[in-house]
Amino acid sequence: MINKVCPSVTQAVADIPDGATVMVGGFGASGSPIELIHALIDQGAKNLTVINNNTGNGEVGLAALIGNAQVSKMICSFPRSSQSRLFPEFYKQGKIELDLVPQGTLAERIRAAGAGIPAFYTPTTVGTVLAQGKEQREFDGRTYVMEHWLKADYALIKCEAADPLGNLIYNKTARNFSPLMCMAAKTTIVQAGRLVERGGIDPEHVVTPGIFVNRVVEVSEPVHEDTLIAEGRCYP
Amino acid sequence: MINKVCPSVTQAVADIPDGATVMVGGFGASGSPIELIHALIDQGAKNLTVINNNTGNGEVGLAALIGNAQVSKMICSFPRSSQSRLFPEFYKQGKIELDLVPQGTLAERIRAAGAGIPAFYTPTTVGTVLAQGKEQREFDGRTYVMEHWLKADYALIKCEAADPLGNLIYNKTARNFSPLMCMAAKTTIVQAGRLVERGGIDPEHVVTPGIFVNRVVEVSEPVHEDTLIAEGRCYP
Amino acid sequence: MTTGWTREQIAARTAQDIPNGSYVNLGIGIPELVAKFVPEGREFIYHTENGLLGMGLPPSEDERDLDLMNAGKKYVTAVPGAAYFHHADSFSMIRGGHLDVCVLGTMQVAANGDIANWSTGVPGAIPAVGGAMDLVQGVKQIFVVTQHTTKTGEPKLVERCSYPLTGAGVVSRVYTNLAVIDITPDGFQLVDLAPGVSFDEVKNKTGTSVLPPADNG
Amino acid sequence: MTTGWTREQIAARTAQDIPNGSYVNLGIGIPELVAKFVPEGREFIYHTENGLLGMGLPPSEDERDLDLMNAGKKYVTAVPGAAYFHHADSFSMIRGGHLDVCVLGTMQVAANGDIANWSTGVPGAIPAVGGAMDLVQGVKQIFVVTQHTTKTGEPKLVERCSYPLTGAGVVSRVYTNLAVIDITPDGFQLVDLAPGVSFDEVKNKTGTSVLPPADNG
Repeated sequence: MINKVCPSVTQAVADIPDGATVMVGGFGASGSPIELIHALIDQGAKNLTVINNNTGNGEVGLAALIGNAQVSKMICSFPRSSQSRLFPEFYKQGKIELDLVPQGTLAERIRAAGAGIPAFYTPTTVGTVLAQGKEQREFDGRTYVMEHWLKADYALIKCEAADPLGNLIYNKTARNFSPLMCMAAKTTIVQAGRLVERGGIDPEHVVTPGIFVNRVVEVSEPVHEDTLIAEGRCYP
Repeated sequence: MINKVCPSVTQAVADIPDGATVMVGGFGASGSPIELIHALIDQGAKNLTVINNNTGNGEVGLAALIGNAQVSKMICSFPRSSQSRLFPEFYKQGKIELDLVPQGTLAERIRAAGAGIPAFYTPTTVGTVLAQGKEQREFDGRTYVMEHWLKADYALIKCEAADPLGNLIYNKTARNFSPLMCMAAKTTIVQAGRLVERGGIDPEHVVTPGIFVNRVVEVSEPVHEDTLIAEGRCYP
Repeated sequence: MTTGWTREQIAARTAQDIPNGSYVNLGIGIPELVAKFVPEGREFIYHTENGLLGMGLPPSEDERDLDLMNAGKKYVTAVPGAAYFHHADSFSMIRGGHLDVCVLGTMQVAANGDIANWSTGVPGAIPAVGGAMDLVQGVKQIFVVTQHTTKTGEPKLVERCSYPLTGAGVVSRVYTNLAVIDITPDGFQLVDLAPGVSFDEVKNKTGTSVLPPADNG
Repeated sequence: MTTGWTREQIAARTAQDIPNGSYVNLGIGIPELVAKFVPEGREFIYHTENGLLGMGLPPSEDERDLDLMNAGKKYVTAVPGAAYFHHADSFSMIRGGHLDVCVLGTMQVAANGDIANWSTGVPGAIPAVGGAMDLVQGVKQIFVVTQHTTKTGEPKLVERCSYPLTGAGVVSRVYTNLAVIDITPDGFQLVDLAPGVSFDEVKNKTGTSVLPPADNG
C-alpha cells in the first residue's frame, strides 16, 4: 500500500539542501505552514530562494526564516505588510534579493510549471515598468507580455486534512496558492491538521489529488501566525 | 436577489443564433447535456461550430444535432467511436468540417480562453503532422508548439446540482470538460439534475463558481445517452 | 467650509453605477465602503483575490475563522452561495474578464485612463504590487475612487501620471469628493458635481482640462 | 507452434517493470491487462484522462454508474482514495510530467523512440487522436506493448515509422510477444527473450537491427 505519511516535520524537511528553491503556501497568515517553516529554521538550510505571495509577519514563520538569514531571494507579489519588519530590514541592507511578480502572474506561472507549460501570454504589466525587458506580442489587436513557468525544488504546504495517498482538502481562504504549489514543486511536503484514512476524503471534494504530494505529516493543532504575533512570539 | 434560474430548456437556448460557436460538455456519453442539445435541435439554429471531445453516438444528443444538419464544423479530439455513425457520414460527404485537436490541448485552450491567456506553449504534437504550420519555439532546450485560446459564444453544460447563483457540482467523470467550458463561453447554459437553495452547496465543494454561469434549468431526471442508444432511440 | 462628498458619500455615489447582479472586487480604503451602500433592490457578489466569491461582512469575535480573510488580510465572512477556490482560478476570474466592476483607490489617474496606484517610484522604497496590475487589465470596468487632490492640495487627476503606472488606459470613471468624471477618448469629462461644488472648482483642482457634461438632450 | 508470450504474459512482464507507488495510465487493449498483473507487494494508482485518479475494476451491474467511465468509454469504478477532477487538471498531470508510466499499444515503434499509433494516414480516413499525443510527450516513461509483427507478418518495430507519428523519440521500452527491447541512443537493444524465442528470431522479425543485451557484468 502506498503511504506518504512521514512521522515528523523534522524528518519531512531534512533533505532540503542549501540553495534550494522553496515554495511556501499561504496568503499572509492564512494557510502558512508555520510548523514546517520552523522545522526548516531548525534544519538550517541556507541561500534559499523562497516563493510566497508575501514575506511574512512579525518574527515567526516565513519572517523568522528570513530573519535567520536563510533566504537569499524572495519571489513575491507583496513584500510589504503592516507587520512585516524583517524583510524590509534585510532588503534595505542588501542582504536579500527581491523578484516582484504581480499576484495573478505569480499564480499562473506556478500553475504553468505544474501543467507543463513553459510560457504563456498575459496583459498584466503591459505599459508598466514590470514589463520592461519582457517579450511582448499582439494577439487580436491587444498587447500581451510573455511570462515563463516558475518551478521549485520543494513546496511547504498546510492543509486541513490529508489521507495517506496525499489527497488534500483545505480550509476556506487558506487554500490560496497551495494547490498550485503542490503541482509545481519536485517534492511537495504537506502538514495536515487531520490525517484521515484512505477513502476518508470524498473523491468529489479532493482539491489536491495525491499525485501532486510526496510527504504528509500530521500537525494536529497547528499554530496560526496571527496568534503567535498577537502573543508577541519569536522563533526560534 | 440574483437568480439565474430559467424555466425551461426551450427558453434557455432560445437566443442561440445561426453561426454560433457552441461548446458542449461531456466526454462521450458521460456529462452530455442531452436535454439542452435536443432543445437546440427543436430550436433549429444552423451553421453551428461545435466544440466537444467527440462527435456523439447513435442518433440522439450531439449525433442527432449533426444528423439534423445544424453543425458545419466540429472541433474535437476523437471523432470516431464505436457507435458514431452520423458524423462519419456527414464528414465523408463533405458536409461538415473537422478541426482535430489533441485532448489535452483542447482542454488547455478552453481553459486559456476562460483565464484570459491568448496563447501558450506545449510539447504536444511536436514532431507530428498536427504541428505543421504552427509556430514552434525552444524553451530550456526542448521544442514547444504555440497554441491559442479557444472561445465560444455559448456552452451547454450538464451538472449534478446547481444553486440559483449558478454554483455547480458534477457527478464523477461527468465533470470532464464542463468546468472549463463554463469559463470560456460568453453565455453558459446549465441543466442541473437538482436545483438546490442558495447555500445548499458547501462553498468548499463548489466546482464551478456561479460567476461562470449565466442560466440554470432544472432537468430533474435527465436521460443518459447510453440508455437512449441501448433503447434504439432517435431524435427528433 | 466643507464642500462636496464625504468618503461615505463617494462610496454611495459609486454604488449607484453598479448594476444588479454584478461581480465586484473592492480595493482597500474608500472602495471597501461601497459594500455599505448597495442600492435597494440590487445585489452585488464580492470577489476577493485570495480565493473567495461571495465575501460577506467582517465577523463577530465568535464567528471569526483565522483562515477566512480578504485580500487586505482582514477577517471576513462568506455569504450563503459563496465558493472557495485557489489563486489560479481566482485570477482566471479577474484576467479572463469575468468580473464586472473593480473599485480602486489611487495616487494618480490620468486623462487617458492611465492609473498609478502601486508605487511612488522613490528609489529604495520596497515595491509591492499585489493583484493591482491584474485587476486593472482584467476587470470589465475599472472605477477609481479618490480624494480630488492630495493632502497638500496637488491634483490627483492629471494629464499624465508621474508615478509608475499600474495600467495604461484602463480606467472608465473616477469618483472624487468633488465630482464624478468619465474618461473619454477626449479626456476627462464631467458627469456629476457633488452638492455645493462648482464646475470651476473641479477644473481648478484638476491637473488638466475637464470637458463639460455630454449633452444628452 | 506457439512461441513467446501471450497477451496476458506480455502484460505481466510489463507490470514487473513498474515500481511500487507508480501513477500509471494504461491504453486500450493489451495495456489494460497490466492492471491484472500487479506484482505482489506493489500498488499502482491508475489515471484515466477523463478525470479520475484511482480507477478501479469494471463495476458489477449493480454498482454501475453511467457517469463513471474511463477514457475508452467503458464503465469503471473508483478505489478508496480516488479523486475526480476536470480535464485541464487531468492533462496537467499528464503534460506536467506527474505520471510515472504510460503503457500504450501501437501500430509502429521506431529504433529512435518514435511512435505511430493514431493514424494510418490513409486519405479519407477520419483522423482521431484523443489524448495520445499528450501522453507520449508528458508521461515520464512510455512503455509500448505490442505483437512483434502485424497479422500479415510485417515488423511493427522498424527503423523509421511510415505512419504519421504520435510523438518523436518518446518511447523507453517495448514489450512484445517475443521480447523486451529497450530504446537506446544506439537503437533497439534486447533486454529479455520470451521462453522458446531465440535472439535470431527477434532479429528476423524486427525491421531494423537489434543490439544484444547490455553487458551488466
